[in-house]
Amino acid sequence: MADLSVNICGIESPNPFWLASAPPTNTGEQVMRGFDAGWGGAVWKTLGEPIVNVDSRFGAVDYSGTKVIGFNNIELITDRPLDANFKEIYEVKKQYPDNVVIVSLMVESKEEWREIIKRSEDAGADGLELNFGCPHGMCERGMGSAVGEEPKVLQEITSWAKEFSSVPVFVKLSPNVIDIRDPGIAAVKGGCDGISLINTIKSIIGVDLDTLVPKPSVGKESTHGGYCGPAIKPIALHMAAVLAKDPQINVPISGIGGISNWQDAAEFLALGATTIQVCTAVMHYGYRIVDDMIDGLNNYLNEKGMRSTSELTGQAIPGFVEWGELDLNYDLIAKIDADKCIGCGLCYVACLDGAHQCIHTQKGPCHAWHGKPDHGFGPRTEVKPAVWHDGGDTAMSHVPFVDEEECIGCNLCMLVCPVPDCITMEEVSQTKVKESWADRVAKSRT
Amino acid sequence: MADLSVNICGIESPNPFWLASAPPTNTGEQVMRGFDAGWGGAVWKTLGEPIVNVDSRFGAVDYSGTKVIGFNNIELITDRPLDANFKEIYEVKKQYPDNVVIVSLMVESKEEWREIIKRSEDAGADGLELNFGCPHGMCERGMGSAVGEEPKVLQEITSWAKEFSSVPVFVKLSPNVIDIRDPGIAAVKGGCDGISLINTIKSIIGVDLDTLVPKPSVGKESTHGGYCGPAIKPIALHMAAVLAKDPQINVPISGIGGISNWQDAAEFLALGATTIQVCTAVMHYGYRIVDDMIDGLNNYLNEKGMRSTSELTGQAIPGFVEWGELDLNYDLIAKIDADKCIGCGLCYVACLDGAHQCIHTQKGPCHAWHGKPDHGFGPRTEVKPAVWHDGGDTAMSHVPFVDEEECIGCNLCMLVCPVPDCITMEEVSQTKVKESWADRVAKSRT
Amino acid sequence: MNDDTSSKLTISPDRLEKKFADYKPLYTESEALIEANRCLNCYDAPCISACPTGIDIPAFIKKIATGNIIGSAKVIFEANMLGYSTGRVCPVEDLCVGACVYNDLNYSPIQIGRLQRYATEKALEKEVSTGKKLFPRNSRKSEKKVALIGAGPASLACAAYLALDGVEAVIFEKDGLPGGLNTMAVAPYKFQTEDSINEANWILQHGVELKTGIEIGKDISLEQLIDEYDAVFIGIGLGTDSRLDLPGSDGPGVWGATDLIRQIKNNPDFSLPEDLNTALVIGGGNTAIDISRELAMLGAEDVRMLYRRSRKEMRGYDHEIVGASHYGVRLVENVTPLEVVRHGKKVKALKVSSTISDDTFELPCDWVVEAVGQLKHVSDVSPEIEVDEMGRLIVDSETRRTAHPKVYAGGDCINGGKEVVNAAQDGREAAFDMLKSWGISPSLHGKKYFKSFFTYNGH
Amino acid sequence: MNDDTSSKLTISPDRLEKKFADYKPLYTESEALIEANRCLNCYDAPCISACPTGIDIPAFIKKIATGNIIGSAKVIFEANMLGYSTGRVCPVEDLCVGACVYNDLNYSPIQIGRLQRYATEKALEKEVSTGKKLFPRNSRKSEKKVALIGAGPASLACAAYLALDGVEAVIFEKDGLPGGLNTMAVAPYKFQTEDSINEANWILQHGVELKTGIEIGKDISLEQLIDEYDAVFIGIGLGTDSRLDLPGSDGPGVWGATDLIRQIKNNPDFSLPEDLNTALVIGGGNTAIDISRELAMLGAEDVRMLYRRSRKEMRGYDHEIVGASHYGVRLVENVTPLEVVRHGKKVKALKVSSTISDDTFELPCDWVVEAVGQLKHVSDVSPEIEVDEMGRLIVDSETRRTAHPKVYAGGDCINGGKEVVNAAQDGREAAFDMLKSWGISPSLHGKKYFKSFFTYNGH
Repeated sequence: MADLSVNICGIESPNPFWLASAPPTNTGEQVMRGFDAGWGGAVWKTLGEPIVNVDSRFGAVDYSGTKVIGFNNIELITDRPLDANFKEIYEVKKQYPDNVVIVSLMVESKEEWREIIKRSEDAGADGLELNFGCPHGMCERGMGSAVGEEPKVLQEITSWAKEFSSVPVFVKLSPNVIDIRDPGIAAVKGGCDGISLINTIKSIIGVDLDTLVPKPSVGKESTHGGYCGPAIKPIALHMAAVLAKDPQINVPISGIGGISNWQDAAEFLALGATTIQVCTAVMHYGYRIVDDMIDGLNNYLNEKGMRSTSELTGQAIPGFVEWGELDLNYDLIAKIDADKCIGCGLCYVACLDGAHQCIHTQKGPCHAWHGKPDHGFGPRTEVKPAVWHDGGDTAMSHVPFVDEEECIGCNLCMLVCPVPDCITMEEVSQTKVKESWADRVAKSRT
Repeated sequence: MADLSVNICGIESPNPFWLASAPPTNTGEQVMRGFDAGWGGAVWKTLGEPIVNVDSRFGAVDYSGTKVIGFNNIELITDRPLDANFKEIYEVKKQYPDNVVIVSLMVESKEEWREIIKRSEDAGADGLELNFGCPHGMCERGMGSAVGEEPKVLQEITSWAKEFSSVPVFVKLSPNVIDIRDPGIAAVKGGCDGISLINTIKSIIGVDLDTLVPKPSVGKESTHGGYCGPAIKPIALHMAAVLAKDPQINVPISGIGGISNWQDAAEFLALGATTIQVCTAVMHYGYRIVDDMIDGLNNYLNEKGMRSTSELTGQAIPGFVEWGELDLNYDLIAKIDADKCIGCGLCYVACLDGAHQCIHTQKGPCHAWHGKPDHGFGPRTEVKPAVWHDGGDTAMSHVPFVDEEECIGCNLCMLVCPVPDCITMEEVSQTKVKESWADRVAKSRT
Repeated sequence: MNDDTSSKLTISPDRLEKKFADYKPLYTESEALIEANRCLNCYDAPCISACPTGIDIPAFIKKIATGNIIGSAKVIFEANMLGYSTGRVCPVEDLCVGACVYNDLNYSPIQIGRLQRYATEKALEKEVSTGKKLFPRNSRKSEKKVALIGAGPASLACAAYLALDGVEAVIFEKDGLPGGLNTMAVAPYKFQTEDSINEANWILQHGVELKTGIEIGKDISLEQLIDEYDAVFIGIGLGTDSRLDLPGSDGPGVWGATDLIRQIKNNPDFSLPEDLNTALVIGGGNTAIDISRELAMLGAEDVRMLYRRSRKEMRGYDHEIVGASHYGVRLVENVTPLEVVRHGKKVKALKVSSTISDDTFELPCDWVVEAVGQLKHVSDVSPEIEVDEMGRLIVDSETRRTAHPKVYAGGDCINGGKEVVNAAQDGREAAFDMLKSWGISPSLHGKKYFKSFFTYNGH
Repeated sequence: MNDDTSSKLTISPDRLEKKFADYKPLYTESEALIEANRCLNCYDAPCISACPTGIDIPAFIKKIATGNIIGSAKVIFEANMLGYSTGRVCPVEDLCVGACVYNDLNYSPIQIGRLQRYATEKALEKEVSTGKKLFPRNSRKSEKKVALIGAGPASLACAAYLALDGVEAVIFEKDGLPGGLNTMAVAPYKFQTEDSINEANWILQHGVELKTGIEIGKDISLEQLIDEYDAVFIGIGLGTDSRLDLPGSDGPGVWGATDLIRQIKNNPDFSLPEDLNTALVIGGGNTAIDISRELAMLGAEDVRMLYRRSRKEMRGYDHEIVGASHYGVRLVENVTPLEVVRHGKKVKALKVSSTISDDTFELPCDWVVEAVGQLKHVSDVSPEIEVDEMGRLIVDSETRRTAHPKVYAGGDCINGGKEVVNAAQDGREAAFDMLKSWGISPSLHGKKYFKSFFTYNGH
């Protein structure tokens, strides 16, 4: 049994799984049920001067029959009275002293920051999270991402918060920037104890093609919202990794963005996160998903022989390098497992139209059927319906072949194959020593 | 039969569907097969000083069993000789005079731009696309997104291109910016004829949890890549709409980002695009997907009574407003169609944990079973396994109820329901006149 | 040519087959979307090869998924003008669905037939509600005219493709209703007579003329048609039931299977006798299974199929045998019928002998149904048209042209009795060969051909 | 207590049942992932309510989808220690799979049984390969000890939960092998004897002692066990086959069904006679269907089930009847057996009479198998333990405790013959009631309870 507990900025959490500041942390009743389900911590729905929200306020992208691959919202901060929120925070901490409650905050003036930080601490908050990310509505009023996009303002407000706060201060960053290091370094310079990222990305989730109004529609109008969910995980992973790799960012990271299960969480940890935060997956399936997160991460750590969550944090950072440092001589080819192949032909057409024309339906090297091996130079030949190698028309006879001489190892075929592990990329035994673009440039300079 | 042909910057295209600059436009043989399949135009894989690419180079996000909801690549520009590319461009235009060929370009010095533009025009290009977006590898060398992120540099290079070019010049923008209007306006100031967007988003597609190397792995290392595919459509839609709405952007837009079918394309057109470009969906399924794009758009335009593609362009822009202009008094409630409901309970748990606790398994208003109607304030009650209204345990008896008094119309339940059209949002007849936040602020100031 | 769509053919709504519920009802939109999204969109998909008409199945399914129902239906009809009925009556388990790659993952294959029905039925509904034709009649008119004999699936398909390209197509049908076996024989829980007539009406309205009550060789000769028309298509199907001529079989209570099915489907005055308890069906093919199941579903207490060998040798589809067994149909193997035993006029028993022993015994019954094949139409056809030893008209396997250059044939009369979908394909191939021979490029070719192919070698 | 896992029970590999192929083989990883990802992850899912042991099915499926096989198997075993065998032998069509919400979309339901097999089989493989126990034995030891009578599913489940919480559990089995009907009676194309013994071995290694060859009431009395142990669990199942005692039934060629099945499954020396042509099986329940299908699959040419009423009244599951019919098993309805007719020693025919007419006739056959139920064990049980009019031990429906406070019972002996999964649930409930009565909180409770509930009203 691995030790899942983590310490982030001095805050002890029973596990790295926190509820992100969002509708699932809107009320004390919800947060308590979240803790009952197993969540280690919760970042309270952002407090500030309460506002009014609109209907509808959520949108989703479905793809190919799968619901909610991405999600967006035009909801703003809490629309409930501050008094009620603080009373509930107090009750939650009283009942769940071992779970972490971080209060997310967003106000304008220095005086307002002083006041709301004091009230948060009085309510028992374990830490604060400054919401400099929300990219809709509040930024029109000079808050949220309007701050996150201005490193100097971000740094100043962070230093205010540190001045007023006796508990750790996290800064939650907006991803709507050129280089996440700019606000990240500003937050560190402002004295923050930790960084949470990413907040949502500016988006229009879609257009109602009947009414021609963007979604989510508020009558005949809509506005841009913040995009999140499984779709954005790669964007968030990149930003977390960039900060984790940067020596100037010497504070821990709470990773947020498209985390649905323990595997996603493990990826964030491996790329430098100490805790992770979840919202969309909880809105889709409920608090109960944390059960497999805890259990799955524990079993994974056991299998890898790691004794604690912290041993995983940052493990993948050494492998994250600049393009110029990659080995230009590293070579892979695709292998198709004929026993697993169901003959759908997707690898064939993907390689033919979208890659390098190296997968064929007849055995033998490319030039035996395609004229010449030099793709794109040789004569154009008619592409007839595939002639599968044994002439059969049952699914099992549709096993395509890789022209191993021509395959450039791009791995597109593997990615489109619907059968897990049917196509794998195998390393070609390397005859040349590693040489990167940086090496070549250095050589040509000497 | 609607007229699908479009004119963009004086270039006639038989339809608005273009292949984006990417692996599917790597060679003449591919582009010609693409035109055979029905694509109206193609933006050639970016030309510049040819480079060397690495293996592997592509990554994908699968979600819940659905392949390739998002895609990334660490491939750079063409790795084939310029001579070969130009010869093929010439052949393609000779054979397909009615299809559009745009050549994507990326070089460094003014002299290089002059030279490559001349060669592109000599080869018969209908237009040029300046690649100021590629967010990996080339930017380390001062090109691609390194230009796209610096409006001044972007403007200057655009003006060079306009100086050398006699055919229309498109600028392809990077989405890795704070406000897409900054590079957009710079491109217009530089004199561009059109804007293509978006290029890919910086990303790490995932981490191999066995080796703890980020993906796509090049041996034991990887780097960030450019993210694209269905997942990023909302980000791209937003940026296209922001430019289309801005009066300073007086040039047409070629929309790019996660377009898989005619519906996606129609959304881009409605938000201001004149043509659209596709890559990921072609890499997944092949050129053939354009068949349903053409056919589906035509049938849609016919049904809407629109005679041409251009009638759709920009139709959804009037409905795209600032949050502060939305009607705070607009009111919706959720309706569950009991005949369609299969009793999965996802709406129930989504509302309970992720929204406002307004969907119940027993009839009657919320306070009849939940203590008090004021969510989050009242006593916390035990959440037992749901007691479905008739006590049955067959799927059909699991039809939940909406507490219509309490429902705030957020529409989360509709989004998570796996049955199309089972949950719908209905407008509550509005008793109050429209009032936006901006209206309220204006009132309080008077 | 009859263009008046108001003169649609109809049939009395009060027939025995109306008692049958649709065993695979029209998908709801939810069901269709979920199923369509499941399709992997295979390239050069095995389901296409398994379809006799080669419908681009992934393409039409993809169009359902994007809500492009009109486009979806057009993909189907371009390859198969009888796409609506074949979506319902095809033995998909043995064709497209059986070839679905998901079978190799031990995963339920895509329900292609049901999706095909959804697309075509919804598109035809839309055609009616919007008044916009899926296939507006081609404005070009050719001078050519074609006579088609028999109004079954083969002729209907052939006539449709001809009419859409401006050829005058006239169908001669000896009975009163078009549709052939779709109208007269398909199991009513799959497809009912109205559906078939509606489909025929839809085809006719594209500019096909139907002349009913005219029998070739009687009212008009084949030679006359050959003289008067530019081509003749023979789609006469098979003849009436073959009969065993058992002693005692003359009289009430002994039926030919297709005749009995037709009574159930088309005759408003027909009903089962109230005291029908036991029906014995002689035969081991799909028609025997069909009538057995229909009788069982209509309430006959005890229905048994009698087959001269064992179940393994039966020609009927396995899934149909299992389907019938669900309704209590039982099988008596290894028997051969000898004599119908009557008590007065009434059938009392069927005397049978075992084919594997010397036993002879009587099986008490009320009805005997003979499902032992249909007669070939050999005698109806001109001596100029060759037939093989099985009585099938001989045609070129690509073009469906007979030895007579102006005469084509298709459907059951050339293949001895296959599926509706095979007949539809025959009709289409014949139509395309006629059009091509007259220099007309078929406008609905059903396949995407590449625009051009060329070679350049860099010089 | 026997902790030595090297002393595992085994069985000769050379038995007739080995001829049967696995009709639902272990999923490949691909198949499991695809199927698991299809699950909607319903909240308070109907499949859970439909499972007698209430396994949190969406939870274990979700864990397969994330590659957390160990976690998945634990969810299953926490609710049902016989999760491996029940995943294979449960009539899932009538339980979890039948309740899947996808059925309401006319869509194929999640193959829960196959996923359950995948998770448990893969996790147990992993346990062996890594040496890491799924359920390490609880370090706390209680002073309590429990005797369990009969080594079938009920006792195995009960003993497992007791042992994991430190209670000494000793199973007394009169035969040589544990597993009960899983070992002796389950259809071999579903589950074979090794599988059952492997499962029993796995349970035993958690610290359960098995004493074989000891019969209660003969070698040791119930009273003695009650005296020596803190509790006694009776899981004796049903007795031997009920027999009809027809004239002529004494002698070779006439079998009790469960006896015959056991020969096929467990007896290395048993084989079918080469000249076995016709076997008649008397009965209409699942055992009759099972043995009929097994005989047909083993090559008997002609297998017929004889049932005294019509198919509609048969107790056997419909999907099993259809399954058997695939192998050629036929049904003779409305007959009742009168006499076994022999020619010398050899069975020649079974004389039967119609239950709906006055007919009496002989059905030629080589074997007669009687599948008309099993005897109850009433006589074996102490007079202190009450039985109902059907011969079933009477227990409290929640706790499975008999009127005697120290005696519990579960499985077929309390329900007259249900599924393995029902027996497993009985064993678990009895174990938990024992543990709770001794102040031990069961460590594997199989359900997530909320940590605490409280009320505050803002004051």
